[in-house]
Amino acid sequence: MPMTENIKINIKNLWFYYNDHPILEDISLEIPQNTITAVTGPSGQGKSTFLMTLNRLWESIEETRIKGHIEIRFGSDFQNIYDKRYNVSDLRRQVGMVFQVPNPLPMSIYNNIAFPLKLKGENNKTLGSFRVEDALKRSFLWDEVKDRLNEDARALSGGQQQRLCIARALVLNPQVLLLDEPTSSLDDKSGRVIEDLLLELKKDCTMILVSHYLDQVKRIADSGMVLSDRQMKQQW
Amino acid sequence: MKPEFFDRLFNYFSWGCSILLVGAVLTIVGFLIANGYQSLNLHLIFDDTRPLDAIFLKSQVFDGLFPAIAGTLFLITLSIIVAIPLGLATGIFLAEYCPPKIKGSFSLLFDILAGIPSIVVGLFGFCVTIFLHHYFYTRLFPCLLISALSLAFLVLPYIIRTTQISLETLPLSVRLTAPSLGATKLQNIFYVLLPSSLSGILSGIILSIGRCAEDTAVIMLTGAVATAGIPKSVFSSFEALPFYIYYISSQYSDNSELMKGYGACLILLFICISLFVFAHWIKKRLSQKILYRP
Amino acid sequence: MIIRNLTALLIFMIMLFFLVAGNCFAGELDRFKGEKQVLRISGGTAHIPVMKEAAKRIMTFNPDIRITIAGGGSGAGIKQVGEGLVDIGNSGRKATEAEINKYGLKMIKWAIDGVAAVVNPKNLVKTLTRQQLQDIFSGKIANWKELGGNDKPINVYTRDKASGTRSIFWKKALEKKDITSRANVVVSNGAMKTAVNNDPYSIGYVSVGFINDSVFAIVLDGVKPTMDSVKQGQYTVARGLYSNTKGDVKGLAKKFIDYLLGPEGQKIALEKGFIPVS
Amino acid sequence: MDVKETIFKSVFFAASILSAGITLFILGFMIVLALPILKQGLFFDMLTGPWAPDHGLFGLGPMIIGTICIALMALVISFPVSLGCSFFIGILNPRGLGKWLKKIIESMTAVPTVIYGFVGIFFLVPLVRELFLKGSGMCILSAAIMLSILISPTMILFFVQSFSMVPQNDLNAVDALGGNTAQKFFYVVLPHSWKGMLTGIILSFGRAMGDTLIALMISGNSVAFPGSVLDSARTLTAHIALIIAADFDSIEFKTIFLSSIFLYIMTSFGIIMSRFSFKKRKTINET
Repeated sequence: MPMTENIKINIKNLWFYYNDHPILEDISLEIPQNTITAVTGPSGQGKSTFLMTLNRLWESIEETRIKGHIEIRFGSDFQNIYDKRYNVSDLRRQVGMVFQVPNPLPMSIYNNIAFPLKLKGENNKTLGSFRVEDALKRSFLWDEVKDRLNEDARALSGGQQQRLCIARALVLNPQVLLLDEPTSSLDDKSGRVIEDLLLELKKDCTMILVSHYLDQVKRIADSGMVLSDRQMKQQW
Repeated sequence: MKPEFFDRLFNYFSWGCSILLVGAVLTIVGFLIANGYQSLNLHLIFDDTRPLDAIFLKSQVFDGLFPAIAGTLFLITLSIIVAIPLGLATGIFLAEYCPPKIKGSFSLLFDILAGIPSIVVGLFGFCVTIFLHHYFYTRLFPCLLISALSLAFLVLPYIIRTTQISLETLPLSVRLTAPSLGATKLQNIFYVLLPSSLSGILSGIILSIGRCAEDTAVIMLTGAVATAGIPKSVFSSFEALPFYIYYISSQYSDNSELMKGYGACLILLFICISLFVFAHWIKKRLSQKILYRP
Repeated sequence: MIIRNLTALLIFMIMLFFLVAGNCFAGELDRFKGEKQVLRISGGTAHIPVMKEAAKRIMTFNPDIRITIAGGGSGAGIKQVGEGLVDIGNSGRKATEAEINKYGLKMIKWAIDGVAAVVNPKNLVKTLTRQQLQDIFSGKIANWKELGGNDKPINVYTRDKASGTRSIFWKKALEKKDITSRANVVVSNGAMKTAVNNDPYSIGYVSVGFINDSVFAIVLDGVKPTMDSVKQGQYTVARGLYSNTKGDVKGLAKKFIDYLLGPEGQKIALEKGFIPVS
Repeated sequence: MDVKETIFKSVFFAASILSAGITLFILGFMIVLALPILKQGLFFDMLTGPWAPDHGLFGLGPMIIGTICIALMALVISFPVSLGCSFFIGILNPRGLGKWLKKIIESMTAVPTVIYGFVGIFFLVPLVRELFLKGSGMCILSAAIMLSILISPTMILFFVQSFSMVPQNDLNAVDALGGNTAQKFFYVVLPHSWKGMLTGIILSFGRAMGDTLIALMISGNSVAFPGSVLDSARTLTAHIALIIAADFDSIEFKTIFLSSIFLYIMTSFGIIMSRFSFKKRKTINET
């Protein structure tokens, strides 16, 4: 099995319930390293929920329940992310997420990007500013904002805000990046910039992309999945 | 024919009632202004004492409203200092930590606390004081501290409720941002959730301040007196504006004292309405600023 | 030479003495020098005007002193001083044996006062007999017409049970006859005066010290309640005004009571309409 | 990090327990203090009997009747006015004036009760006395009028809120069928909103019953069973304020704990009822 070497995420028999109604039924999936895996399908079928099972974010939502097994390979070993001893904050620093609507926090551009560092308790200012710059550069935003890092992040355009959110997710160097329709609230041009950015990021991250746009999926994804009727099917 | 008649009646009735109520309010305010505007001057507040001397406590004001206004301010400050941390912590617990099963009973209890007549809370404060005085600490009397604590209980449910509701109504996107970046629950609460619901919480606090400023029943049982001067410590009796109004209304000795009562009414009304308007302004302005979305 | 000098010295000393003696009226406040405490007073509402004036003078002389004054009535005054909630508890009646024994109260009488039935100045009825008064308060006589006044129902005002004024009036004027339960209840002498002044068809009772032209004091059995008639003993619905302390009077409370009993305090009492005891 | 989380969680939890505990402690403390008279088994007599301390009678009957009369009457006055005002705001809204009326009514909630009492004494009481030529003007009617102004904002805001929950589709349907405003109200608005309105009424009643100052200042405070609306009467709240000056060891004083317990239970009962009606409505909407 030469492939196992490259497997990043291993999902086995995943069930998900909301209010005791199953949303996901018995999903098993392997996701290779440094690829973009696209998930498409009708809306309201739990694509976002599927993403949230990978960083345990669903735990913040009431009346939800999960069954099954998810392993992610950090370094050389697979880790069961639902292990009781596994720290959920650490997990989310390794598995970043970008949402459908850009969600900059009500603070300056710089502080937005540095926020995850603050959460982690890293107080080294010089190292911090270096990492912020690096994250902004990797998300193609540095040139546009380098002169106004102290401005309110919410004053940026929609596309810029979304790249800011990607930069914010990247500042901790995550190994996996979950993208929940990152271009759906943007115009075509801004969307294209984000697509280019994602292709560039493939060398560092394993990405799972939820998207409505089949053409987008075709352009950038390495493999495509469809989620419908609570089942996940490989499309190509 | 007939339906139109009802329609007209309905119209007249609505107009009539609205005019009646607005008229009643205007009468009340107009009556106070017509009788009290002459007494609104520095003399009303400071009597014959020089204002600066009074403010820096160099000399005391005897027949002015200054001690009552100062007493009310001390009272508000103290009770808010007690009520805010307690109310915020409880509101956070209800919104973020409380298991749904016991949430119902908790909120029922706070609704009941909000509904208890204030005089009952005052009586409770009075009796606890007497009890403590009798069995533990004989230097404890009904005083500023006791009044402030009792008032804090009275406004506690307002702060709890506004905190809880402001937190609970935050959109999921705001709620999930920080956790997705590795924030712990506590970090999420302090860095994102509380700042985002600040406007709602603040306006709740300001409304509670208004409640502290206006309540009379609690303080008349727990330490407000007719003459006290500026309170020396939290263990002193004190004067307060609403109590002064009550006191004057029942026992003014001459017309000039009654005039001071009208003046005090206008000042208290002004304070309370300003706080109310301020609360609404904060709610509106801050929410535009903080909950701004492109 | 020496004798002349001595005489001059003597004259100078005598002059100084008179100077000091002449000043001793103002010097009465000297005893409050250096005091910093809080003095808590509550109880009888008839006492309040005197207490307020005395407090004002003392606190003007020494702004470090705080004197807080609350009402409540004689019952509250006795109870609160007994429980140690206040330093001085005023009462408009003598404390009962039981109260004195229970708390070890010391009573100090510093003025004499009467309690008069009062009506609105516009009322045509100016004189009453004790019997009529009792009938009015018990509700038997319910219209001013029966007494020669206007055809209006009588509005009776009374005080709550903690009031010393009420207990004296009930004992000495109503001779312990019932007071109708329909009577409106007010909380102090001041409130009674205000209520009677505002209601043209009212009758109530206040301390004689509170009577001015805003209320009319009823001539009872031919005796007009005034300071003089109370003093001469013709008007019998009279009582002492007391300040009570728990145990022996000491500290600031003693200085305050001494001040009340001194010339200046007694003058304040007189100015406020009460009869000094000395 | 985990320790910090746990500490804060326990602090939040402790605060909630403290806040909730106070609510229960108030009731418990009152019951303990009232025990001496509860033990005598005169509970029922005390709630109904007359008040005549000179004859050793300490019944709260007149105060309970007084409280209920004044609060009910305030409700009776306030209800139609509030209904009219909420029609004005929620249904008619002529030329956008409804918004302004709502603003005025919202700011009425900030007016201190002692001010209503003050204006009551010097404006309303003489008016009532001269108008009805009977009594002192300090009576149930005066207190009820002032209280009705006090509680009407609560009622109106609840009514308006319930009106706004009526589905717009249903309103449009009536309009499309050519129905007039009154029909719209009776056939669409009322069936949808009566439960919310009931909640408003219950809460306003509690507010009227719990207010001290207005009753204390202008209802006259006599201890007789009231016979007409022009009679002076005493509410339980005013009774507490008046008897607080009495000797704490006397039976008289103990009755105010009984008054407190009665008020506490009545208001809690109202709140439980209002929650119940709200819950019911929610489930109806869901199904």
